[in-house]
Amino acid sequence: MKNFNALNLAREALRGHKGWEKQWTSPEPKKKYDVIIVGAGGHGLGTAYYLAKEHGITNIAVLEKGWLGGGNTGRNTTIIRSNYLYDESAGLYNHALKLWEGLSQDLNYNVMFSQRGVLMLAHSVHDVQSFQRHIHANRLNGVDNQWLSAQEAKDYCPPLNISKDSRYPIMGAALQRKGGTARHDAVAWGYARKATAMGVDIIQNCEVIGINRAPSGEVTGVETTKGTINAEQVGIVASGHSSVLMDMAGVQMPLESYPLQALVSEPVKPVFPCVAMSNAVHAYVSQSDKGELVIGAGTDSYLSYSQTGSMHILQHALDAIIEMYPMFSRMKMLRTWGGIVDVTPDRSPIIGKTPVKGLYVNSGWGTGGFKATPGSAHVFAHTIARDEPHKINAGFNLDRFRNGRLIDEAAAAAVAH
Amino acid sequence: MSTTPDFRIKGRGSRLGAKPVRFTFDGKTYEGIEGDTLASALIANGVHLMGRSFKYHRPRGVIGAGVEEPNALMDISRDNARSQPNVRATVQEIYDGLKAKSQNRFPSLAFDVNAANGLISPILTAGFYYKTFKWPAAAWDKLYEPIIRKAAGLGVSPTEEDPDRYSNRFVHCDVMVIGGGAAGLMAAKTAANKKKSVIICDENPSMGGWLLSDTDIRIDGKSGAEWAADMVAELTAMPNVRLLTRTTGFGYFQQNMVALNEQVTDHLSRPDPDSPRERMWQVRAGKVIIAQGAIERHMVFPDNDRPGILLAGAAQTFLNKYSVAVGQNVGVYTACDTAYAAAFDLAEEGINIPVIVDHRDEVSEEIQKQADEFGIRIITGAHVSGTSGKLRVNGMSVSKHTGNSDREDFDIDALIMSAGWTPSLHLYSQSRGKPEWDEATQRFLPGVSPQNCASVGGCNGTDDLADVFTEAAKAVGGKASKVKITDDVSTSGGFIGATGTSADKGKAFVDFQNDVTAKDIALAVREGMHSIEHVKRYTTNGMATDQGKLSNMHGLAIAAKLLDKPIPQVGLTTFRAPYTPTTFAAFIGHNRGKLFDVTRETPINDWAVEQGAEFEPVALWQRAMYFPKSGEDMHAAVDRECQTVRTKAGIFDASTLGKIEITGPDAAAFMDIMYTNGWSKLKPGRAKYGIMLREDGFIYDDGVIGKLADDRFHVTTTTGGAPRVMNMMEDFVQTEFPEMDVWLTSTTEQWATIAIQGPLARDIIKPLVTGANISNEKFPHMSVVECKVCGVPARLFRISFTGELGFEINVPADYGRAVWEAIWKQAEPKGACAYGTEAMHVMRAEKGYIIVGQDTDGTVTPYDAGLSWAIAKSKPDFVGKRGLTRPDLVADGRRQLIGLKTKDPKKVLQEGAQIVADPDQPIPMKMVGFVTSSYWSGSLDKSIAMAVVEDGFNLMGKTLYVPMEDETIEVEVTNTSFYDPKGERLHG
Amino acid sequence: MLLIHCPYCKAERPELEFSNAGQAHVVRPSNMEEMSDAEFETMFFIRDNPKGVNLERWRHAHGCGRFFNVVRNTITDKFLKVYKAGEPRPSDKEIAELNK
Amino acid sequence: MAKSAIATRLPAMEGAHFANSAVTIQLAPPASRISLRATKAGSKSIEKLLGITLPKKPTETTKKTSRHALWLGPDEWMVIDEKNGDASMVPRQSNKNFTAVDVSHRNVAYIVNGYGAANTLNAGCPRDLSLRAFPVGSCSRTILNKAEVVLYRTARNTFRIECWRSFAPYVWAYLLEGAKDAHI
Ligand SMILES: Cc1cc2nc3c(=O)[nH]c(=O)nc-3n(C[C@H](O)[C@H](O)[C@H](O)COP(=O)(O)OP(=O)(O)OC[C@H]3O[C@@H](n4cnc5c(N)ncnc54)[C@H](O)[C@@H]3O)c2cc1C
Ligand SMILES: NC(=O)c1ccc[n+]([C@@H]2O[C@H](COP(=O)([O-])OP(=O)(O)OC[C@H]3O[C@@H](n4cnc5c(N)ncnc54)[C@H](O)[C@@H]3O)[C@@H](O)[C@H]2O)c1
Ligand SMILES: Cc1cc2nc3c(=O)[nH]c(=O)nc-3n(C[C@H](O)[C@H](O)[C@H](O)COP(=O)(O)O)c2cc1C
Ligand SMILES: [Zn+2]
Repeated sequence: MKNFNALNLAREALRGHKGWEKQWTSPEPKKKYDVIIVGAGGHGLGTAYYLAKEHGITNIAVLEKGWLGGGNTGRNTTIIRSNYLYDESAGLYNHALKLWEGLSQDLNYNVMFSQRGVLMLAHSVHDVQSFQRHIHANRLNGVDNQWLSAQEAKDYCPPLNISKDSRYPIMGAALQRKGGTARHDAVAWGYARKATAMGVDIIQNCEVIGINRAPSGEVTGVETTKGTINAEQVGIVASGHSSVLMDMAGVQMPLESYPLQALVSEPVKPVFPCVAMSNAVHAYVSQSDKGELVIGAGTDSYLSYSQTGSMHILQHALDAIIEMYPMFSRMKMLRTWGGIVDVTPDRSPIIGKTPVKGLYVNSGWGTGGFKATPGSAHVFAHTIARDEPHKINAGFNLDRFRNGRLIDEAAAAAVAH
Repeated sequence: MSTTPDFRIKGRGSRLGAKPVRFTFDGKTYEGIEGDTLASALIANGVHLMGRSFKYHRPRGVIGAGVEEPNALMDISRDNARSQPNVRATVQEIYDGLKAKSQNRFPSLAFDVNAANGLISPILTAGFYYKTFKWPAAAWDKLYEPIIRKAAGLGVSPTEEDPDRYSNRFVHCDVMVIGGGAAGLMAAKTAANKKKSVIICDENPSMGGWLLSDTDIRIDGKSGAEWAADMVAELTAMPNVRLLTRTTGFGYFQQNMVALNEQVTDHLSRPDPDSPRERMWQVRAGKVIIAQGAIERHMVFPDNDRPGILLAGAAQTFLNKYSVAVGQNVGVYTACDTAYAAAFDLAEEGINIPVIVDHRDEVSEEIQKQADEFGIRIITGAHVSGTSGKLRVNGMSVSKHTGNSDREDFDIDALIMSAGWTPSLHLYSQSRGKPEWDEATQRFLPGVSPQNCASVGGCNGTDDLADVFTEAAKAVGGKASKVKITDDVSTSGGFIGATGTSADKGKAFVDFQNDVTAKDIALAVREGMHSIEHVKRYTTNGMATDQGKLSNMHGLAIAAKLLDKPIPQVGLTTFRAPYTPTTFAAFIGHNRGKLFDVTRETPINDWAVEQGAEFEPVALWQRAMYFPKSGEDMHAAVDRECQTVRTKAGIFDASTLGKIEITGPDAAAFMDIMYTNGWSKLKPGRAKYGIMLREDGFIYDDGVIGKLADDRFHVTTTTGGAPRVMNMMEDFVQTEFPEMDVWLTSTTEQWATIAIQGPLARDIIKPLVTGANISNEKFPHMSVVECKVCGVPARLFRISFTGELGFEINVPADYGRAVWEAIWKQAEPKGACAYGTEAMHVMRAEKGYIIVGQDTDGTVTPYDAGLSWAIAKSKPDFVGKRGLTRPDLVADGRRQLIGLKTKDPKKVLQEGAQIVADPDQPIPMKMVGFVTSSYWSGSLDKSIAMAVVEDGFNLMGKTLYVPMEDETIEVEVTNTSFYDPKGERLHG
Repeated sequence: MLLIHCPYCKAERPELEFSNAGQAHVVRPSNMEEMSDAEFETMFFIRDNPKGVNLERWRHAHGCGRFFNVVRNTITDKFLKVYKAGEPRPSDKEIAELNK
Repeated sequence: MAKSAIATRLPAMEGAHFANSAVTIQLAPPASRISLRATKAGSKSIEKLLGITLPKKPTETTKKTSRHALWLGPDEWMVIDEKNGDASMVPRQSNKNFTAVDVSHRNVAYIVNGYGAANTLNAGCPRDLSLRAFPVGSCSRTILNKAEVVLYRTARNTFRIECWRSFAPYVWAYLLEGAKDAHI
């Protein structure tokens, strides 16, 4: 495979870029693979990549019902951070963050990981307490996160409105300098290209419609719109559709799928230097390298697989954005879209084995799994290759809903008294 | 004032006698006439250069005459706070004093240093970002990314708060018509005649659509513009019709909800300050008629982006609607009949048409005949293989498809082009309709409508005007009035994809704004991007501010050809809202500043404001946090308030506490289910602390509840918890225990609640209370009585959240302020004070009382919180009972709520600080808990803290550590009762 | 914004008046104590989450205040049926018919 | 026990008044209100106590002199007496069949009047307030943007809008915004 580098780029420029190879191919499925990964999002493609790279398993098919990267990987607001509260979460997301830092080199694909800092705004005494709790826990876990006063936050992010008179005045902020954004499509493409080069078959337009199990229970393969494909190990990495797939294997999941929307503004010259999020009013914004403000909106209140959402959800998101950044009021929305997010009761993912032998699941990332992509893929590959979880994902098992040992990041940020 | 040639065609169109209007563009003053768009006025002044492209910074002129415009984007500012980037010059109407600036160029539009990007353009192909900028790793953030970011974006964001108003309106109608062209007007009129309530909107200043651009057609002998004007007049006169011009239907949501955005003032020189700048209409329609029309495509050929090259239909619109000729020597390149009408119209005005190049092999006799009459040469079976001119096109080369040898060059000052018309499927698709490919006409058309809507006219692929009328009327269940149509122009023909041969030099732009060329699309396909979605994202085709209105079909066709697949198999990318970019402000409407969210205030709030209290937000409420005396900071004020309460008394506004009246014969039984402890045996007149769990066993809410009668409870909840508690209770009443005779009424706002706490509390209120004996014996701790205070009906509780003798008086809210002041009159002379939430927090912490949401966080059971005494295990059922017995909830070593004593009593821990057993371990450290509450206690003259710690109940007296950034604080585990542990004071 | 037919108000009302209340027909048994951990997990955490027809609860929170059940398709978001709380779950046959 | 003065009633938003060419908005005088919950059987006996028949269908209201009964839910009504001041309309009781809770002070009401009244409300209320969909005499609990309200159309161009007391400043400010556009 021709390396992506400046020299080759210059050479190709001289001959009209005629020499670039396909980044991935469009093979017909083989009858049998060692491992099948269902879902060619960042997590699924990454899993195939790490299986090949670190575990020597290359006879892998990644099955995708649409186009690779077209799920939530292709529709997220790309916020990357690791300043989570619980040890399990900090371990997982920080593992991912470390991998992010070397990902462009590792994949020979510029995923444009940009560590411009993630600012989380505090608007009440309760927010302050909660953020301090995070900052202290992060420090002792070796995760960077620091407290900024309102003025320091404003210096870091000049568009912020820190007026004391605003309805939700900013009382300070937590800043993770190592957080930032990445170019979402490139993540999927980079993994796909490298995985292809190592022999992985990425089969697009191939929907899994059934999961086959032997009479003794273990997985034998999958039914797809391109026929039966066999494998003794199947990993489900299908975000919003994970529960639908698990259902095919007879496993009911603690998951609900909601439409989550995002939007971009028209592109403008650089004006917003970091990522800023306000959980209290639900305002999430950054500016892409191309110039659009990328804004995360909320979920609708009902289950849906439609990849669209309601007008009032967009309104709420923009209400909050303008409350925080009044100068953006005249900016224009260019496009809005939706994704289907699979939400667990404790807002933490499920990564691990399932009650069915040979069946593994990586799901429940909800509104925040892009940031975990390399880490999640890495430990999930381990889980499949060894048939046991990596210690980083051990706590993110399905059993926790039975025994009550939740990793409740949402509850930990409990609402004000 | 400019002295450039005047391209105004006097007498063409209906614009004789329009008033002159002066405006500036890049600092230079120009004159246009009323009704001009910025684009038409500039063209009238001979200006075509209006922008620079995104990536290569190529000089660009106007392409279109409407919302499809990708190039002529400008910054329009009334003042600093009212600057608006990326405004389409083709849409912006001019007004006296308008100031327009070109964008994305430095230092000037004519000389842009970034145009040097053009020189390295062979490298800046699709996907170049991904292939490079990775070496060395550190250079990405330090060097490359800043450069890329600097080059990003088109216009400049405003930097000041927007002073304009925006408004919102919900509206319902029987029929919503989007698009006011021939189709839309006919549909609206037919529906209106049938007495339907109708709304019709069009994004333009006047209705009529294409009819305003066509001077040939006659409808009942009237010109298109006259017919449209008459229709508009008739509709305006009908009370059941609302006409909205300058109003874009930008979003089609579920169940026939359509969102419109109306531009109210952007075309006015001096807007009325009371008028909103934009108005959002959220329409719920019985039926939606989509009459969006069609958008013309450009031809994709080498160097098709020089200023002066534009759509033929746009040129025709400029001529017929705005009385402006796009040049004096205008070449034509087309694959569609409509361009001929444009050419002939120009020729009629004496504009030279050196040649019409038709990509097709033949044209109709009719057209040939007309061309001959004008003496215009047509070259068929040919393409434009290149153009010349730096800031304005000045020449074009024409080659026959058969080969390049017979190339001919023409001098021109404008080139108009048409690759045919793309029916606008935007709103149909947004309604979740699936476009269907029509092989015969090579275009996508609306398929089945999933909602109650119909597409009519140009957007439905209906070209013949008579058919349009019939179809439009039928869509609303009517019949079109009979009209006679003559001189309807043929719209046949069209081409999708790149024209010319691979031998042609120059960039053939598919997407102008994003600088996507046919070669970029080819490269993407070559690199394995076989899905049109990948092609889009790899090349950014269709992702610019015009959202591919011109480029999507071409991109698709080029990709399909390379993939050797039929077009419908490759398919379209998804249409998404908004149809055209829409300001954030329009979405927000009134929800700004004070109206961003509700701010709830208690009846006593104003008193606290008058006293100079500092406030804190709690849920939606404003609560007085402390009442500083002059010179006091928060610490001093809180200290004083606490000490005053402990030694004398204090009064506190507790009105924000949620209150629910639970009534009915089964009230107690219901309480037994909802709360962990028992309520049936509680005597009327007594009160009790109650904890409410979620079904999973974790603490959900708490509060003191008074039993007024066997069938009536006065429940209090936390301030923030009131709505969710009410909702959960209702859920249980309605769906789990419908057989219970119990009713819930929210009474939070019926009552103002005033707490009086401290040794003097009884003395203070006694003079004001009638109808109850509040002596210690008759009215012990945890009593409730209905009586009168200050002569008004009251519910009086004897309770304490401070550990002192205390009362809480509930009076009807409108009396709250008066009763408060009456109490204050009693209290102040006795040395009592008003205190706020912060002192309340300190005092309750001194007593070890928890605050749900601070000392508990949704992962804490009542056992963990040391509240096992409040659980009636003997009850057969309560919400959360089963959840509490799950393995992890009964496991050893759970985090439990304990007290902490700092070794240095002066040291106040930070809330949220983490606790470890071994301070010397390396990072990552094993954390055993964290500080939930921590204060300086003036009464105890030392710091106090509460924390949840693993196995905390078994660690009493043990030493733990709180590692801070700069020090490690040693703490001892204690119980949580710091003050008056025996509780003698509250019984006093 | 959806339009939801409230079976108590007997009319369509804008979604903004409602709140979604999750999966319908999750029964809270009267003998909670006897539930196994697995049964508790099923009741409290496991959800159908179907791609297709879903039975779910809504509350007309800012209207008549009533909880009720609906049959809705999660692909089209269309409501197929609404019925009052306490009324029986529609049969599979009826649901299939509604979803045609 | 010492004699205590009778406290005076101070409604929220006292004196609120606004008018333009399309609409007038003003605070309604203090009223007495009860939240009534009753079964079918209970509604009969409560009707006797109140001296007014209760509306039985969604959005319907009944009226007798200064007393209005508003259908809010299948077993829920709000009874408003404009003249009764503070006096309770019914003796407090609750039983198997009904309960009445005094909520006189819980709510604040505005009267919105004029040809632009519905437009004013539709700035934040998503309901169809045309006479066809919401004729004179209709009532409904609904929302005005972020506040829950009860709307009651008392005449062609007149609405009574009730909201909780602490929401009154918000509702007022929102109505004024709507009023600016009410002529359109
Ligand atoms: C609007 C939005 C904003 C977000 N913002 C952020 C953010 O800022 N930061 C962050 O960290 N996270 C964010 N997220 C979440 C994040 O996008 C996801 O958690 C993450 O991308 C999930 O990646 P994935 O690879 O697991 O899933 P996906 O990328 O969704 O991949 C799953 C794939 O499975 C395929 N599939 C499904 N069913 C089948 C089947 N039967 N057969 C074959 N293939 C199937 C799908 O087509 C899909 O391509 C956001 C999500 C959304 C929707
Ligand atoms: N060159 C030509 O001769 C030519 C070109 C186009 C159309 N036509 C003819 O015009 C007739 C079609 O008329 P029609 O009424 O269907 O189309 P139309 O183009 O005349 O009118 C559509 C109108 O809708 C407006 N519009 C589009 N999207 C909108 C939105 N989202 N919100 C608000 N307004 C929006 C457009 O600006 C336009 O004014 C046909 O007879 C067709 O042949 C002729
Ligand atoms: C971070 C990010 C930035 C985006 N920027 C743009 C953009 O500049 N222009 C655009 O048209 N779409 C942009 N999109 C949206 C995509 O066009 C598309 O809507 C999204 O990938 C979802 O796919 P769908 O709309 O085809 O369903 C962006 C999406 C993301 C996730
Ligand atoms: Zn209802």
